[in-house]
Amino acid sequence: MARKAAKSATKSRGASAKASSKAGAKTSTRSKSRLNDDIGEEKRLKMFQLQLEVRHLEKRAHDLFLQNLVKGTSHLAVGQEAIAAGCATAMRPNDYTFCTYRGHAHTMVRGAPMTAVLGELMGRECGLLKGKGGSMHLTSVEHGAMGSYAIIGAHLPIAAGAAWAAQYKKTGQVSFCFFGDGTTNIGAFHEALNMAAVWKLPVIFVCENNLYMEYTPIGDVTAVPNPAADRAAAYGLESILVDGNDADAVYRVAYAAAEKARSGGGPSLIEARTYRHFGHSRADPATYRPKKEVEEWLARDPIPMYRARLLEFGVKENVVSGIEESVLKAVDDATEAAKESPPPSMELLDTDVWADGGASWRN
Amino acid sequence: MARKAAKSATKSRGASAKASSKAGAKTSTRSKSRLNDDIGEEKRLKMFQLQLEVRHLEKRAHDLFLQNLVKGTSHLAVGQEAIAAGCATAMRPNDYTFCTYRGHAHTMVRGAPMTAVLGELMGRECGLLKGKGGSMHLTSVEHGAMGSYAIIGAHLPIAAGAAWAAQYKKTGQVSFCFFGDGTTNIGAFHEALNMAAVWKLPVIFVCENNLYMEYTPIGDVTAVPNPAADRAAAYGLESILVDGNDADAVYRVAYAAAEKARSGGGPSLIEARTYRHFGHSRADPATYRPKKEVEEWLARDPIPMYRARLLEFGVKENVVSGIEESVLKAVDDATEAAKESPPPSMELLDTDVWADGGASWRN
Amino acid sequence: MAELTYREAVAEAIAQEMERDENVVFLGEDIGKAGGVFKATVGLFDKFGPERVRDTPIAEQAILGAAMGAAMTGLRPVAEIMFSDFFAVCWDIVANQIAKTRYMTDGQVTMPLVIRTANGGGVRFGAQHSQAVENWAMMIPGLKVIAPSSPADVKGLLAASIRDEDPVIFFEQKSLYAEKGEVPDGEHIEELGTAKVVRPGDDAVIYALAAMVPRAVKAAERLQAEDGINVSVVDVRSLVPLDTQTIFDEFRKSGRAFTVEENPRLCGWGAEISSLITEECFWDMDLPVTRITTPHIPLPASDNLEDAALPSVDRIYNTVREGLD
Amino acid sequence: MAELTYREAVAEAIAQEMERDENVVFLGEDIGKAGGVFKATVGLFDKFGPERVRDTPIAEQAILGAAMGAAMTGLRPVAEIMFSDFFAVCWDIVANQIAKTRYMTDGQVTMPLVIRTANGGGVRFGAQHSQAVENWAMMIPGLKVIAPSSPADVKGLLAASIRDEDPVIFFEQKSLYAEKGEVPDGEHIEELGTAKVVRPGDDAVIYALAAMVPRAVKAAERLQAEDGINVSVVDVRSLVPLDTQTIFDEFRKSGRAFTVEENPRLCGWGAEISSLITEECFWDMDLPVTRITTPHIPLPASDNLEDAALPSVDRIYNTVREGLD
Ligand SMILES: Cc1ncc(C[n+]2csc(CCOP(=O)(O)OP(=O)(O)O)c2C)c(N)n1
Ligand SMILES: Cc1ncc(C[n+]2csc(CCOP(=O)(O)OP(=O)(O)O)c2C)c(N)n1
Ligand SMILES: [Mg+2]
Ligand SMILES: [Mg+2]
Repeated sequence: MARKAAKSATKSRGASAKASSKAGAKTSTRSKSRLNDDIGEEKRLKMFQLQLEVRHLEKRAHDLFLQNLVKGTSHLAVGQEAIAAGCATAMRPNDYTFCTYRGHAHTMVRGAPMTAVLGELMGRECGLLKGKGGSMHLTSVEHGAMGSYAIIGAHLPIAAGAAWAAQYKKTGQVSFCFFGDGTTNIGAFHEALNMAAVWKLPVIFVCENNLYMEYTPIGDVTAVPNPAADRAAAYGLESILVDGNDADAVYRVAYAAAEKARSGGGPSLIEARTYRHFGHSRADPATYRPKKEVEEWLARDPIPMYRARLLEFGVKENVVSGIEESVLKAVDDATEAAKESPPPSMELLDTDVWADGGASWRN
Repeated sequence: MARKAAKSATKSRGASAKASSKAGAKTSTRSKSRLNDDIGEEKRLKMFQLQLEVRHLEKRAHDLFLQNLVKGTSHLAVGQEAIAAGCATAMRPNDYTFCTYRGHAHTMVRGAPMTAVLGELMGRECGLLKGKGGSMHLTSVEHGAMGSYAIIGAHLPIAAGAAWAAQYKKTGQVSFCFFGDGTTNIGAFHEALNMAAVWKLPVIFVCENNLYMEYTPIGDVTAVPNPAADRAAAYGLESILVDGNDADAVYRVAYAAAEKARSGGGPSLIEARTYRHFGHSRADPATYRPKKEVEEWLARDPIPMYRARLLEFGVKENVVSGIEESVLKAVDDATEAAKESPPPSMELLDTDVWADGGASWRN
Repeated sequence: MAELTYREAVAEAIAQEMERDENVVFLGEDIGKAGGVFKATVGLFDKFGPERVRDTPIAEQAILGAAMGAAMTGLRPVAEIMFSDFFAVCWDIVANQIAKTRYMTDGQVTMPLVIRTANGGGVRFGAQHSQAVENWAMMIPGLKVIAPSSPADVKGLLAASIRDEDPVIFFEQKSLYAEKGEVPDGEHIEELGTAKVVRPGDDAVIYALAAMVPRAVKAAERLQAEDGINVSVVDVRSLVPLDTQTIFDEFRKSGRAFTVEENPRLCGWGAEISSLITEECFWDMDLPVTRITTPHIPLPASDNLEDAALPSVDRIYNTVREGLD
Repeated sequence: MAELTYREAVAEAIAQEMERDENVVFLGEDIGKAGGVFKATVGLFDKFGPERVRDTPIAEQAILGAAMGAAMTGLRPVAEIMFSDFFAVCWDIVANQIAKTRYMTDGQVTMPLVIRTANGGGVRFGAQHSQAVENWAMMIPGLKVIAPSSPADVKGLLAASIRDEDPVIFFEQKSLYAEKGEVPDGEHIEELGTAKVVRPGDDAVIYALAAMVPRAVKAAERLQAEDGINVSVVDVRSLVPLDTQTIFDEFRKSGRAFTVEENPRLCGWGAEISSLITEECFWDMDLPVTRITTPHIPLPASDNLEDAALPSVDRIYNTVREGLD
């Protein structure tokens, strides 16, 4: 199982798809051939599990916020899980992920433990960053999650830089960079895309077009209908538009782009259309969105759609519900563990400004 | 004469095309019809004169630099005159020009006196900015020359802002913004183009593609062959590529773009291919350029080409050489006047940080 | 007098000036239809319409470039940079263009514009959304720099900034947006370049800014109540122009001063005021000026760490008490 | 010992480190084939090839973003920002990303990179190409800040910066590029965080940086020759980490100090040193610390105005002499 290949088969995520693999073997021949296509059952079950993990952890974060246990801000990716799941499944364990404040999903799908993710949102010592970074900066270098960046656009050139190092060292690593539609209008987007294209860097820019910047419809502030895809040509790149609510579709374009990047073919720019179910951030009820639009997109919720596909392809109901239950349990366990963790030790205040571990600016 | 329409029929530019207008009337019918086409004789003579003024003033600046009378740096537009002349001739007197450190040409063609231009390069009190700005910041607000900007990209959004004011006040003014090929790779380019397109601002972005950033060929650092034209589509704009060594061709696209902007049609992005005869700046011998390339472009020098066209269209040799002589004389006079001007008064050091005329940061 | 929140005072000041002068226009991300992410500009879009209240793309250079170009050509734009941390993506337009153009052009260009921004920490947003960066602006010649601590000052100083002919960087304090205070009805204008003695005292003086003002006042009250020490608190309000008269006058009463800054340790406005006092009031100094600042670290996100980093009432109280011992 | 120019020392330091460690890579605008607009990197492209010496587009955010991403993943990039004024177009990557990421990630990320840049005035380039912006960097927690005044220090401190595990902003002085000096042959490494007493003296001390160091030395020589006043000159060299030990030790010899800064008046490193001395050496102070700075104005372009704006030997000489009167 690809899941295993990731450095840390995380304990806090109890769910395992092992049994399900066998169950899959008993499906009818026709379904089986669809299930075991270029993607295959193993990866599909993984993608299902990843989407569920994100969904439930994000909803839990929302609950904890309402209980005032998550402070500051948080930006949920509920509704957008298929992109994180599809891309992560196309990655190799040593590939890099660079994402935004809306990055819980992208950090988790690389293998960061749920407890550490929730712990960071709650400002606890068990947090991924021991509470020093907060929800907008989740990072787990050991899992290839190279950081969540809270200033729009900044991480695009940084992701290109990681790709440059991989190219220079000939490691075959690919750098994935996730950002929103609104980000396509800022200068750093342009600079990063151009340089990546000229240097043929192994970096994949994934624009998650959820139709809104914060509260403003992307169409109101963008000169082209498809903010990323319609600009690919400005960097000599192919225009790629994919259904961001279909993990399989995302997986396929991400996989192809990664292959291309690894073989020296340079960067790709992928636009994945999707929708966020919650508001922009914790405090936003998202009332600026037309009811009909919301309804249409809720009807295209990636998780029920994917579940239906699994069943249609012959995966047994009990396998699917087994994953569902184990994910829920894992989220519960992680919540308890995070709640029990103390606030960060006060010593952390003055550590790790510098590589020597300290924070002194003088002798 | 269109020249006259400009607020300041500058005295220091002795040349006048008045007499020549009469001479033009005597040409043969066929030539006359070509001369009196959509552009017409008056504008053509103006464009010839403007190109000559830039050429000779720039060469003079170079001489003065070699005599150590021009300090700091200077960026000559010799070879690129047709763009400045063509665009200025398409402008109305109250239109705005925003340009770069390579902006002597653009400032002069709007009517800034030669003495004041040279004086600024020489750091004299008679300078356009009384020596406070220097060669990279020529500005003559009274002539619509809204400044020369020395940080790549900055003036694109600023030019859009002036266009926004014109749009808001419904003045019918158009904002022209000139920049180089290398500038198309910086973030501010992207931000300005997108916002101008979304807001349908009356701004015309003119990329003077002289094939090099400072010393690096533009193709080495740009993902598309035509750095501006190939990116117009990313902002929903038409791709416009023009021969930047042909003032008539430049005039035509600039005029059309201005008409469109004035009638609410929004911005344009024009790429004009050209070549600089000198190095990037005062100290650069430009040895990085292939000899053949230099020769080919010198053979396409815009000024002899335009001169030949005037004659071919029936303008009399004595009219043409009359303009040539008067321009040379004007440059000589301006040089003498600037040389006689004293260095800036020391009081200027502490003036005009603030609108009250002063510079105090405390009471 | 009406009781308004700090955020309501922002909208009221802008509305007052937009009503008075149709050249005042307002632009920024989500400031219009949505009323701003801090709800500080609610109602302006409905009142003044999309021509005067313009939602922009996420493009801070374009926002400030547009403001500058418009200011140069006859408008009086108010631009919002959502968080002051984002100045870093458009610093060129602020520091190299807006600030310098009048001087470089020998006064040919006038730049009447205001950049409003939400500044400071205390809201658990982490290191990229919590910085106090007044000193970034103070360092740059050609910028006026204002940071009010109360709703009344927000209204009076923001209106004055909009009327000013020079570029003003107007720092609103994130952590104060919900605070209430009495605000004069009708037209209310304060003077830029004036500090305000918010609490008199002659044993020592504390210079504070924005969120640090109420903290300094609380510390002063405690010093009075618990230790009988009578400390003056000066709300600096205007970093440029700086009211050195009030600053020095208040200093000379006791010869003992403390500064309370939210920005990190090095090269803050506290260092500037400390140096100025040393230079110009040396012979009146009874004690060295002591700076109370956030340590020189990026701001951490968790409650306890962030609280420990920012100057607190306790820290101010303790530092002053020990300093005067 | 060989005599090298300041600019040659730059290339020599980079070459030394690139030879030693193949993870050292170098990028910037026109730095490769053309050898840099200040000719400070001539020869590196030929020696190390286009894979390690990369010419970039005009895209400072992309340059520093690339450097940062590469530093996070195993390389040790040296990036050039052609003029320090251009930090304003990429300040986010410097101040919000490079400086903060190690702290925010609780040390998960290490950031061994150097950003070299040409800083300062005196060459008639006008207000957008002449700024001394060391204080921009010093204000930001998480950046080390170095500014050498001699070819030997360029080599030793640049090499040390490249070996350092933290991000270093390395300010080269435009007006010193042509200056010559003795430089140790072979491997030469200086220590970051150390100031240098370049001239001993016990009547007063002048703290100076970069181009101001030779000017301070000249003023000190004149004070000695004309007035018999014996002034020490400290080349601060390293603003972060700051060598407060040397700074205080030298101060205590006389209790009288002057700072000479090229940056504009407000919130410079001079204010920081002045405040530190007041805070920590108050009872040793014989006189207030006097700051000699460029006035708080954008830098003008013409010879006479620029010369009048920057601290000159005369101004230093006169200020110190009058100050000690
Ligand atoms: C430079 C900068 N400007 C503005 C913001 C404030 N901001 C945070 S998220 C956001 C909207 C981003 O929209 P998009 O890129 O579509 O991402 P999404 O939130 O939809 O995932 C904005 C404007 C910021 N963080 N950085
Ligand atoms: C932000 C910024 N980066 C770099 C520079 C240095 N620089 C000045 S001119 C120039 C080349 C510009 O090339 P291009 O846009 O083609 O204009 P040209 O000089 O050819 O007219 C560079 C890199 C600058 N002034 N500003
Ligand atoms: Mg979005
Ligand atoms: Mg060019």
